[in-house]
Amino acid sequence: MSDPHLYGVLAEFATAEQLLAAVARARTETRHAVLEAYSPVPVEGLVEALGPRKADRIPFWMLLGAIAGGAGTFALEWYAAVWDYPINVGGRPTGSWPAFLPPAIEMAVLGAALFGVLAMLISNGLPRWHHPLFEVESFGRASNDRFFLLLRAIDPKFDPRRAREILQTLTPLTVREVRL
Amino acid sequence: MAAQMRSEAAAAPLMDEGETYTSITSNVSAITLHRRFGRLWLTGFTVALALALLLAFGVGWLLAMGVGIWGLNIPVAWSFAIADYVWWIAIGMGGTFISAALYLTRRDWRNSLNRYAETMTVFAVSVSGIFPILHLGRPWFFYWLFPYPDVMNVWPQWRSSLEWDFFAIIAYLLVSILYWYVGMIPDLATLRDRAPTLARARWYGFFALGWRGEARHWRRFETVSLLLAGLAVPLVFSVHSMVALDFSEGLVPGWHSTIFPPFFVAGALFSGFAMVLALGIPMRKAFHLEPYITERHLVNMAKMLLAVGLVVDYSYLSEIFTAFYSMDPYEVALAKNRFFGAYAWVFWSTILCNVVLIQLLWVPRVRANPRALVAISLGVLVGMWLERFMLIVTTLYRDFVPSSWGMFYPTFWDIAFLAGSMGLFFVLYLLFVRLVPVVSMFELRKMVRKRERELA
Amino acid sequence: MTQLFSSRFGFFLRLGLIAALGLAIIAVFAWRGVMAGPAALNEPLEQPVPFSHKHHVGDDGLDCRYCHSSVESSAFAGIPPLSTCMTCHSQLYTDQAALAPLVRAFESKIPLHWQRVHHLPDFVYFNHSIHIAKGVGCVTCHGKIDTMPLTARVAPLTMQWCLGCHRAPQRYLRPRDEVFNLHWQAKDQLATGARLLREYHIDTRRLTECSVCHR
Amino acid sequence: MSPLRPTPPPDSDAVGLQLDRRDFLQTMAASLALAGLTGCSHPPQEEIVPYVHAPLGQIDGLPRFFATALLRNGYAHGVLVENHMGRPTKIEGNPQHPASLGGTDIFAQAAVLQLWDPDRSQAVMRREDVTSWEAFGAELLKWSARFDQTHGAGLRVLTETITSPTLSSQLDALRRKYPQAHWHVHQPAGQEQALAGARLAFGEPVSSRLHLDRAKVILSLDADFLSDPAAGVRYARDYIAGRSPEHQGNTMARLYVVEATPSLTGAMADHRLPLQCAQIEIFARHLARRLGVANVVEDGLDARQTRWLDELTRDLQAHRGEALITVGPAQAPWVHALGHALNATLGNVGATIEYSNPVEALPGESGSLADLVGAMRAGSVDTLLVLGANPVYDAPADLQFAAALEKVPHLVHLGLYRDETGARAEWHLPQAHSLETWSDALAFDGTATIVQPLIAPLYEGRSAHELLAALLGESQQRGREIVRRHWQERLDDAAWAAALQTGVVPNTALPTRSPSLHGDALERALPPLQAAAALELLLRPDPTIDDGRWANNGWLQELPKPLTQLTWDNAALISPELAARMDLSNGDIVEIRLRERARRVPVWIMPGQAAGSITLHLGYGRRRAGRVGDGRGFDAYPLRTTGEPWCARDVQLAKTGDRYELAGTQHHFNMEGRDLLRTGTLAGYLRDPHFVTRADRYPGAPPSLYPDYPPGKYAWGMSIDLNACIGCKACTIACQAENNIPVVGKEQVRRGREMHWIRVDLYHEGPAENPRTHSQPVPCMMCEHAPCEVVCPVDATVHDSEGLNVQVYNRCVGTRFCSNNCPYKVRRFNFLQYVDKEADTLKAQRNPEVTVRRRGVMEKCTYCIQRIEAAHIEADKGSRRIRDGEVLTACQAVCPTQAIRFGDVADRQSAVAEAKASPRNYVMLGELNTRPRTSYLARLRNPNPALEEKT
Repeated sequence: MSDPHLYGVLAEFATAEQLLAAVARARTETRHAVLEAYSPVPVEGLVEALGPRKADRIPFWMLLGAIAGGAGTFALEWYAAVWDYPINVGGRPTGSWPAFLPPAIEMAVLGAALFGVLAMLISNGLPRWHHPLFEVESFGRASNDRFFLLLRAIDPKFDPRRAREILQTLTPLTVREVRL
Repeated sequence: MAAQMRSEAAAAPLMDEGETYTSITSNVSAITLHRRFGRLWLTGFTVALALALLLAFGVGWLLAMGVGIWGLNIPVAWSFAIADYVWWIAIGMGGTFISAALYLTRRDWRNSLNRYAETMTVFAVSVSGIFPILHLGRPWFFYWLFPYPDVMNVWPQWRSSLEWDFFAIIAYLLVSILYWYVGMIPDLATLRDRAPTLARARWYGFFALGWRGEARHWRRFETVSLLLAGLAVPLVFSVHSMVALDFSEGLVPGWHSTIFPPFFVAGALFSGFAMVLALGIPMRKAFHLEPYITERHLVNMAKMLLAVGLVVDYSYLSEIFTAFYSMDPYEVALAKNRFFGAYAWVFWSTILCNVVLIQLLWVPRVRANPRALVAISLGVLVGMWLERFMLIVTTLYRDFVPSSWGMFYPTFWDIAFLAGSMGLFFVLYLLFVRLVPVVSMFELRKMVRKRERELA
Repeated sequence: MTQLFSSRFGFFLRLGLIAALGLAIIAVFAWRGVMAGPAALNEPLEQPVPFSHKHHVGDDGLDCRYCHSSVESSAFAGIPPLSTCMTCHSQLYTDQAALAPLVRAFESKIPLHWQRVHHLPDFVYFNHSIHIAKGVGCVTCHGKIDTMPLTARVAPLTMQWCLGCHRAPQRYLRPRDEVFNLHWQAKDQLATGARLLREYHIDTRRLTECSVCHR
Repeated sequence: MSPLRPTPPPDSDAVGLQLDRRDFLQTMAASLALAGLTGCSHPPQEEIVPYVHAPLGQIDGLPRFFATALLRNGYAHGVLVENHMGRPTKIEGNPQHPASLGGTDIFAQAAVLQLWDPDRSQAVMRREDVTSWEAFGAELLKWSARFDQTHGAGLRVLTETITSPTLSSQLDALRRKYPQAHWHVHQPAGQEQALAGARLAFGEPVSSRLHLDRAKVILSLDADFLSDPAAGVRYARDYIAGRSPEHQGNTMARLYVVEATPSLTGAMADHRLPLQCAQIEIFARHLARRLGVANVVEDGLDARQTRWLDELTRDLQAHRGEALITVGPAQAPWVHALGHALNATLGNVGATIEYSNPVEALPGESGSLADLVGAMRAGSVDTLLVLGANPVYDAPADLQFAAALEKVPHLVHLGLYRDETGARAEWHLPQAHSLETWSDALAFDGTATIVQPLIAPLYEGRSAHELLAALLGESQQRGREIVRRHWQERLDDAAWAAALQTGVVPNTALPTRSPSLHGDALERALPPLQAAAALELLLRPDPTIDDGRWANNGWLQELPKPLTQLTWDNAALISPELAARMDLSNGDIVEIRLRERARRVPVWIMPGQAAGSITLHLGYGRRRAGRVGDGRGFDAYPLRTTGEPWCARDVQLAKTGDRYELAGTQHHFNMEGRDLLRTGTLAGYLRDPHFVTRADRYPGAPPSLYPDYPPGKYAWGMSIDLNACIGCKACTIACQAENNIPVVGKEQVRRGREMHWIRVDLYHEGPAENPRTHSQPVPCMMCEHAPCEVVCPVDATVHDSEGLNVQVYNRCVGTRFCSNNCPYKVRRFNFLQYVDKEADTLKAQRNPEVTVRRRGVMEKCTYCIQRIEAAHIEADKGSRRIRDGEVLTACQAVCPTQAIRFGDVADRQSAVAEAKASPRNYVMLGELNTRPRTSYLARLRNPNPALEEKT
């Protein structure tokens, strides 16, 4: 019965407060689980309002990056200077570990940064240059001064008509269907 | 001083009450999207481009002839190019510090400065990176500093501070680019959505990576920004310690000193802040950014400039003190040389710019006067370059063995490369102010949002 | 607002990036190939006279030192003067067309220009005599020369390759009197090598030092 | 094989002679293609070009050494020439030759570059047209036909000083054949005055031979015997032998020097008295009077000088028979005569000085250049044969030689270069280089050496022998036959071969004799006293380009003048007093006026210069020297006259206000109280042998954080004895020749970019009017804790197990941090492409055992690693140890006084270990804990206690 070409129903709001309220209502009234909220600024509490989600792994990935960069570099230095081609440089020991630290530190930082950004983009599903929402006329203001709530069609409890009715009650500026 | 700042921050608002999401968005993005190229911009760009071309030609000549086109010799085997390198990379530090350290300490006033400060960082670091490579006798082999499996089975020499610095520069450049770019994504999305033509929409849209401002995306975005800021701060400190070690690893009197790393960090902040002021104030005027970059911003910057300036002056003092306290004949001879030697004028000019001049900043009226601030900042920038020249040349030209003492005289190309590097920097910077928002829109919006909540 | 990019865009972009990466890697290897040297591995060079080691060594069984007379005493193994060739070829195959350039050169006293097969950069100072003295066989570097109708290089002659032996000579050493024997095989190379290492007083520590090959 | 053992020459015709030049250049192809580090493209395809017939006895790839002699002012300096595949590349002294004993002077080192100089004359020229020897031969036939009628009237031969027996016998033959022909000798910096002095004293010319090793007290009257053209190298060795307390039972010879302008000898003096040239004559008379030789009028010396004189006299009298008085070539004949008389009265003759018949061939009456010019003016010269000399450039100005040439129909010039004279000649004939010709020559003591060629003439050069043979119309005109025939009765084939191999003809030294003094003649000869003029001009041969003959030699031009460190130029040396008086500073141009002639030259303030003396060196301002030498510096010959060749009285000096940029390699001559170069007195040393290291902060080396690396098979180290170093800079140029060190040119030197791997530092100590001068050779210190290595990011400079601080050129990317971090500043950088990549002959000169460095690469002293490795390979082949002295570094081998010792410091028996064991041993900047392998032995002086406190 659900329309395969329907991506979801999108409601546009003027303020963050209205959006927050709408999110709350939508979840209580429809038991809707798959909602998405778009805003020009991060809105505190919005994520929690949208429902339970599994924690972000970004800090973990950055730690991993740091270890990979740092330990990796140090290991490489040790291998090169002690195992592969030991050379007497200025009478210093071949394994001059204090001198090996600086590059390791720099690479640790670099590794962490790279992993962090990648983790952020990937878990955000970015880059994604083509998206159904970009079809929507007014969605352009999501990056300016408008707030949007999207009820996704893939939600088992999704029913286009009902969704529209409820959203209408939330004093949105507009409500429209988003098609694939 | 920090306490004082906080109190003032509470007092006057950092942004006009009337500002809204819409106004911010349209005002700032208009600069990029709708503003015409002014005559000022065009002349500036032409000059910068000319200098950049001079640099390009110089590079060609250098590769054809060798570093001998500079005034280098034995004993003074380093000079302008290295001074330029240190000067530029130090300028970069100001940007990172303002945008990262102040972000961690939740200083909202940095929100109007961080974008162009970070940009300045990225370009300054890129420009600085040119010099260590060109400065090599055989620049085309610079990649030998990078550990890769080669048919010679030889590796870099990890004990050399130059090797450390090589990694430091790479890390610093990449991280600051990441930090800068990631922080720009939401604004790029804004430009994408407001672009007048399809072409420009695509252009910005490509770099916006399809940012839509979904709540969970914002959350992760914020997390990464915070953590990157947390990384950037120790990174810049380490980077400038490496730069310092490029010298202090040597045993030459005047270089062989443990004070160098903190000394260089302070110096870097000093010139960095100066550059932020010197760039920001004219830009603020040209683009009518007064609503966002208010007098308070300038005052705060001025105070920070004074603060680090005093730290720098302190390290001058302690250097001189330790020289005489050590009673090491070579150290003492060097110190005397700086005061009265052939390059004494460099030392005294440095003192004039970096010690005397900044004392004006104690005066509130001066702190509040944009023109004065620009003048002082330029003075500091000159002073910091001279300081690097002094550190390098007056150290090398007379070291241990009097028979090998010798003077350094710059050639045309020494000066051309310095001027050219400025040209290149300004070409990039002027393009930037035309292509991306010079003030971070979404961070200003956050301030509006904050106010809304305070009212609610 | 409208879609700025087709739904395929992302896919093709990623494809492009991967392709670029691949190209870069190929470029690097190509460049290394170019740097490797003028003559490719196992490919004979065009010589003024099609000299065959196979014939002279393999069939006639000439000793290496008959022509490469300074190999035991000098860095340079020695390329024979034309008079050496003429000791035989004033009688043998005098009418052969292939030998014409040789005879002409000998009579006109204008020497032949042989193309160098084994080339080392000028900053590398290889010395034949010490290698011979320490039991490194000809075949170890020059390959089965006695089977080559035209001479070709069989080893890359890179520093890495040199180090391969300098780091573990025992894997290649042979008794001095087998040095010129192209067919000698050790029963147990490692054991023999280790023994010879001691007998010939080879200072392995020094072998990997820059000063041994670079002046 | 020791690099210095001469290999027996095969049947001497085969000495590289089978190679005609074309083959030879082709033979080089293989090694030539190797020049320079590879750049960014793949290495070029190389060719190997074997011989058609191999030269006998040659082993491809191994250097060979041949004994021969090089000439300086006609005197033989025995050398061994290193020969790579038929290319002479390096010159070493011949240990068996009396004038060398293994060392050489700077000129011998530079000779190999002269051989390969692309500017050398390459073809027979008639006026401006290239022609051939055949054409000249035809012309010669016509002339000799004419001479046969006229008995040679109108034929004149002009040569430089000649010692060659073959050549002088040829000249005799010529005079026998053409009684009317005349032979003249012209040597710009010759020994005329000394010979004239001998004539005065003994009524006949004799050569004197000094035995400095036997003298305890030496007085030099303006005599720079350490740089004597004939025997300087040998004299230096002898002098130092007498100055080594360790080997002289804790005694040292004492040297007094009276001179007008500082010289190497003056710098070695225990007591040096700067006096104007004219005052030296007065001083000599006073000494003569005190020692009762000649009764001369008294004339005032000032108190200090008198005191000096008194103490000197006392010292001389106390050492009868072991004193020595030597007089310089610039002094008037009668001063020489006085010297002979003084030596006689002190009983030195036969002990510290000996006499023999003149070594050089004398042209006899009216054989001077002046006589020749007279004849030319008179129009009685119709054909002038100039062999090697260059009178148009270096004849005294008052002769106006060039003008006189107008009257000479046929001028024939045989010369290495088509120089000023060659350009004026009707016929210019390319002369073969000493390394290309057969000849013979005598050493200062008359010992004969057969000069043999190392290579066939590169160009169409021929020797004077061959030219004279042609003139004599002899059938055999090949150099070898001519020389061989001359020695026919003296040497059978075996002896000939032996003479060629050893480089000396045994027992040919001239017998010593004791000529009797003509005292009264001396009295009569003494001219009335002339008061010293306010200002006098001294003309001296240049320290590095001599009388101008070396002007086109880049090595010598760039070799810093020992006492000024100037390169590429000459300057008028003036005393600090004069400079102060006339407010002159270095580089100010002054006008020196001598009667009607004047020259504008820059000045250089010379500490120790006699107040009223201006020194100007001859040899610069060449007009036809070649691309290197043309227009360099300032020609001094216009100020030279036959009457006053060395010392012109009453000259005027005027400041012009113009300036000139001089290029020096050292700008600061004050040690600033740093203990880099340590000195002491003999007395102090005997009192406290360890005085040298008393003040050191750490006995031995400071402690280290790091464990030492296990010792290698050898521990290479060097010891430099500052007490033996005379600062002649032979080490610098020998190193340049051995290690392919490029010449950078004046502009680069001015920028401070000279490339010498071993420099000789110069420090003045004490009052500027008469300071003590010290020289210190500084090669790489080979620090065990090398600061340069730690800061190199690519392992381009690292240590090997035998303690060498190796520089791997091909790995160097050129950060130059190593140089900044080198406390001794011994590293040199190729700021530009300094090595000539074009000139083929220059490539041919280079040492194939040493990498040629390209632009952008750091380089430095390697302890001649190529020689170490060669010895290593030879020793390792036999599984034996390298013997002490088997490796000689280039600087060590050339050093006339053996001041440099090199070897295995771990081996207690080695010479270097023995030297380092001396209490005089110390290292430079030891407190930096760089642990140098190069150490120094402190310098000692042996002052006269009576004079010490007051000087």
